[in-house]
Amino acid sequence: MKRRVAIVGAGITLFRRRMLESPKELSFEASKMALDSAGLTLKDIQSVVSGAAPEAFDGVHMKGEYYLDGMGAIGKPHQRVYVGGGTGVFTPIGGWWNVASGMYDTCLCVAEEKMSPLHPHPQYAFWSIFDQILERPLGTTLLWIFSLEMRRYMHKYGIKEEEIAEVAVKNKGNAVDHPCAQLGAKITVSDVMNSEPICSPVKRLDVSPPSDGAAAVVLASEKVAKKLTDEPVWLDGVGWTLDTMHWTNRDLAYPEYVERAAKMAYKMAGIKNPRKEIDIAEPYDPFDYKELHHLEGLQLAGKGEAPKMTVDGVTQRDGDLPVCPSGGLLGVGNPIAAAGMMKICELFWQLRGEAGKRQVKKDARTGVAQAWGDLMQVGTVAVMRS
Amino acid sequence: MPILEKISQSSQARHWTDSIPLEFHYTAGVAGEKFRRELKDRGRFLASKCPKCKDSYVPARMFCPSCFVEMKETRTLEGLGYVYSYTTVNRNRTGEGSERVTLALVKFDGVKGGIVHRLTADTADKVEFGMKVVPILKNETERTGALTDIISFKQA
Amino acid sequence: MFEASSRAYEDAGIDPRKDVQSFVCCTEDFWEGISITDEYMPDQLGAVLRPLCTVSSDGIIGLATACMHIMSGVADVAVVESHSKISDVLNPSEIMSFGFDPVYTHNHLDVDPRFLAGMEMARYLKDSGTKREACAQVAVKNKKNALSNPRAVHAASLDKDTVMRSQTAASPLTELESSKGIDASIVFVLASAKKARKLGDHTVWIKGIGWSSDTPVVEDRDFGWADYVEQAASRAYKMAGIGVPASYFNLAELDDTYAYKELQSMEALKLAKKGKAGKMLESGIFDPDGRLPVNVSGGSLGVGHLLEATGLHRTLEAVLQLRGQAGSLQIPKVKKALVQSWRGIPTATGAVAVLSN
Amino acid sequence: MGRSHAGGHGCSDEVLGGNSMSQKITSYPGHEITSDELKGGKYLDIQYKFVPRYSWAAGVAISRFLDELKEGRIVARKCNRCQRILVPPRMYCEQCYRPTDEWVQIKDTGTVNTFSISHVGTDARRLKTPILVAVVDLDGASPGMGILHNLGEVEPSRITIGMKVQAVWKQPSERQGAITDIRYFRPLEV
Repeated sequence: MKRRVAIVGAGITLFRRRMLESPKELSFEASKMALDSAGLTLKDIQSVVSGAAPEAFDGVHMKGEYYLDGMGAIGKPHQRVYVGGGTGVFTPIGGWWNVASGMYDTCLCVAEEKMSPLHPHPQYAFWSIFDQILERPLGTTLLWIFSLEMRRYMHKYGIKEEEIAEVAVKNKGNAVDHPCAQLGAKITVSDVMNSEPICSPVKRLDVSPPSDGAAAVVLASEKVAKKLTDEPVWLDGVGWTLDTMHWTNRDLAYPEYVERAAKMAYKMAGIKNPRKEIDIAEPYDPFDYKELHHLEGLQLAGKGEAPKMTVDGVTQRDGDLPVCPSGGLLGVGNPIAAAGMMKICELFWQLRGEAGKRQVKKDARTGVAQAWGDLMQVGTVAVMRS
Repeated sequence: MPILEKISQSSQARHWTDSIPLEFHYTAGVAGEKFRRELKDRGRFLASKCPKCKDSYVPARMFCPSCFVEMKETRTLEGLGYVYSYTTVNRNRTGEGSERVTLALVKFDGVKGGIVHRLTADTADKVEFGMKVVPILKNETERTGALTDIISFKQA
Repeated sequence: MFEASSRAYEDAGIDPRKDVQSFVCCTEDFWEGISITDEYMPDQLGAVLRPLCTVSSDGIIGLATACMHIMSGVADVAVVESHSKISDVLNPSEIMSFGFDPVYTHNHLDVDPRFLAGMEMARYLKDSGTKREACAQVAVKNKKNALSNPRAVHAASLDKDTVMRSQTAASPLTELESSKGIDASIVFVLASAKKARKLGDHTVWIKGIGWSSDTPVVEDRDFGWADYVEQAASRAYKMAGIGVPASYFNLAELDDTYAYKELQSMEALKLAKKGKAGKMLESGIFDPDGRLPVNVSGGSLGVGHLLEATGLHRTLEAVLQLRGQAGSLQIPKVKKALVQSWRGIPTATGAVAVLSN
Repeated sequence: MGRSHAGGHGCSDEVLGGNSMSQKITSYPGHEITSDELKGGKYLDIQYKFVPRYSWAAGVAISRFLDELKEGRIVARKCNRCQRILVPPRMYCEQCYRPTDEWVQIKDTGTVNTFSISHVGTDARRLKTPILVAVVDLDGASPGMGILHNLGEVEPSRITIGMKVQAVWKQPSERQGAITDIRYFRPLEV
């Protein structure tokens, strides 16, 4: 039955608007780095799980087949797991069931996204995620759904745009210390407020940028992990949930799908009081308000209370609950699936105390990473412990 | 329980017709860029050699698929290849009928990988496994470094 | 999907809103015309606000995923769905082409993507010494078997000459040796052994399951030998403790997307020695009344091809046989069945499952 | 331990500065290029247009929904177990997991649940005139049963959550049985 699963290595490429590397090459670079950091070679790996969002970015049908040599999956059992934007955190979850089930002792998990091939802009791919009959004819964009959700969230709890902007300021600031970051910068709330309106209430600096990049981790069973390293990071809880496809029928002010996924993961990890037991969090922040929304779904803040926590500095690196110390998607960049995996990598380094300038002040022992996806619908959650 | 009310007349069934028009600008990658430059500028195929297993691969690539290590060493291939397999098709990629085209996977002695391309009509008539072939290239001024720089392969 | 899943739930005697802890769907975006297709999956399956995920792969790999969910304690009962709605797709051939490497294989070749099958078949015939007629015989057998299958769309009574003289798809492959897409949705309910025993006596067991991929670079492959099938099978056989597969099974439902694939797969599955599958086929061993009936259902050539649901279709036909519910297709005393699938052009990914009653 | 993948990926070192991902790792792979470098020919690209085409079967519920739109009506489906009136209509209730029971005509008026003013189009290009979008909870359906649509005949600054709106239909001769048979929703005149 269930076995304990450890993360024993992590790797990541630069995140940039446009990279020369092909999707295979990006995958190789991240995979190789993860293997090297675990002290393993490809021969030691028994299975591979990959993650990537729509093929409409990279521009290859059955993308999971196309890139698999870059992930070292030739001759190995390979699964490409796919839950939209939630895929990044879901990729190590896929690896988790490969190892926890006893099927395999080691699993390489790689998330890759090359968004730049789509012309003129990667955003266009998101038109085709909407209902083809009832929504696409209206000229939908992904920005609509975020701005609609942000407005509803602000309305329900009386939140101000300035409070939400604090998240962008914090994350882009944190990203200055991240060597792979695309958009690290020291900015102010008024910079965010004065940035160009895109889809009100969403403004340019509320949004994470499209990027190319890849990230990877190596998972191992307890027995193997203990031979490899004195400091494994345990993947102790995983959870995932999908809500209905009818997003316009849903309460947009609260992500119940995240709550369900978090509760599944917390139960598995034996966490009863998340706010007390979790030291550090990497929730999904493709838009600044989303970090707040997700902190509430993760039960790390009461409903409508995450903005205050942020304004009070609780979520800073030296705060009581550091949130997105990596710089998040807003700062590091958002190559969709790779961005979720970046969060797993960040917790791996943070929980081992290896995060250098980004290391949080408190002694972090337990962390949670989360990603969101689809039409405001997917929650994927991973609980990690040192 | 199944759906109880169903469509019984085809005129009641609606279809929604649309497309997803996508345009891609691909880069060939770090190794692909070098392969394309070699083809464009010198009309030759670039292969990569693995420092570990010593196998070579064409087109050039960044990593050895079996050893999973970076391949930095490259070598250029003389044009002479051989037909590994071949087929004749009579439709284009959209599935519509087209003129008959004979394609071959052309491999090179001692090198893994290869290139799938058209054979000239003359060569197609005589093609057999192992036949030696050479590429017919566009003029240097017209070349872009894509495989469209090769017009076709012909018997050597 | 709602129809297929409600039938599966009734068959298993479960309520998806209460009794299922994990749902797995196997789909690809461009076959659906929707980016991130898992968005549109939960409602029909009864999976709203439940753990559901997509594995972009063949249905048998979906079954493997569900097995791992059960083995890791995430689920007691898990559901696997896959479907094909190929009739909605107006340019399927172009989409298939779009799976080739965009820089090295796709861009300069405006040709039928089945060129890969043609080249592979040609090389397989050469390397294995198999006679070309044997491939036609696969199509004859499977289309004939399909005449007894109520689910079959492409059943026919033909002779080898007709098959070989039919229009060329990608020489030597002909159109009658090339399966055609049809629509369907297939749903399976999987349960842990303990739970399954409570749910009823129709249980079919997954004894072994394996899957593998050869290189995606088509130019690197050995066209004569299906490496991915051999690797997937060796994992599944090891799990099921099978030493001599050729004499182990009573029934096999194998990949016959293109007729030669059935023969090539049999060799990689070790049901036939290298180069011998064609001769064995012509001797009648793989006919419904032979020693090892293969694709009694009619396979993809006789029933129709179901995209990523193809593996589940093969599994379905085997499950009905193992339950003794295959009607006029029923083979007596089926105890152990082998199912195998391939993800189609341009992949070299396949999966194998060993089933028993 | 540490990075042995010496990719020689020049640009990473420049970008890195003094930062370190993990204390054990000192360099990160990746070659950044710019759009201008690609356009200017410093790097070679390959361009391809791919247009997958579909004719999606609308299914039982949406076929009827579209036909009714053509007649200027909005229909929903009711589930007799949970008593919800569902729009967009579906033939099964996703909560109860059973077939829905009956067709219900609902109103073409509703309430703005949330809204946005979009300055960009689907390909992220800037629009001259912003598009007003909203989730409109329709009257006659269960609470919270909204659909996505546009707003019109209203100053963007005057839109509020909770505002009552009404559908503005195309002329009957122009309707095609599509969601765009409703041009937009405008503030309800009281």
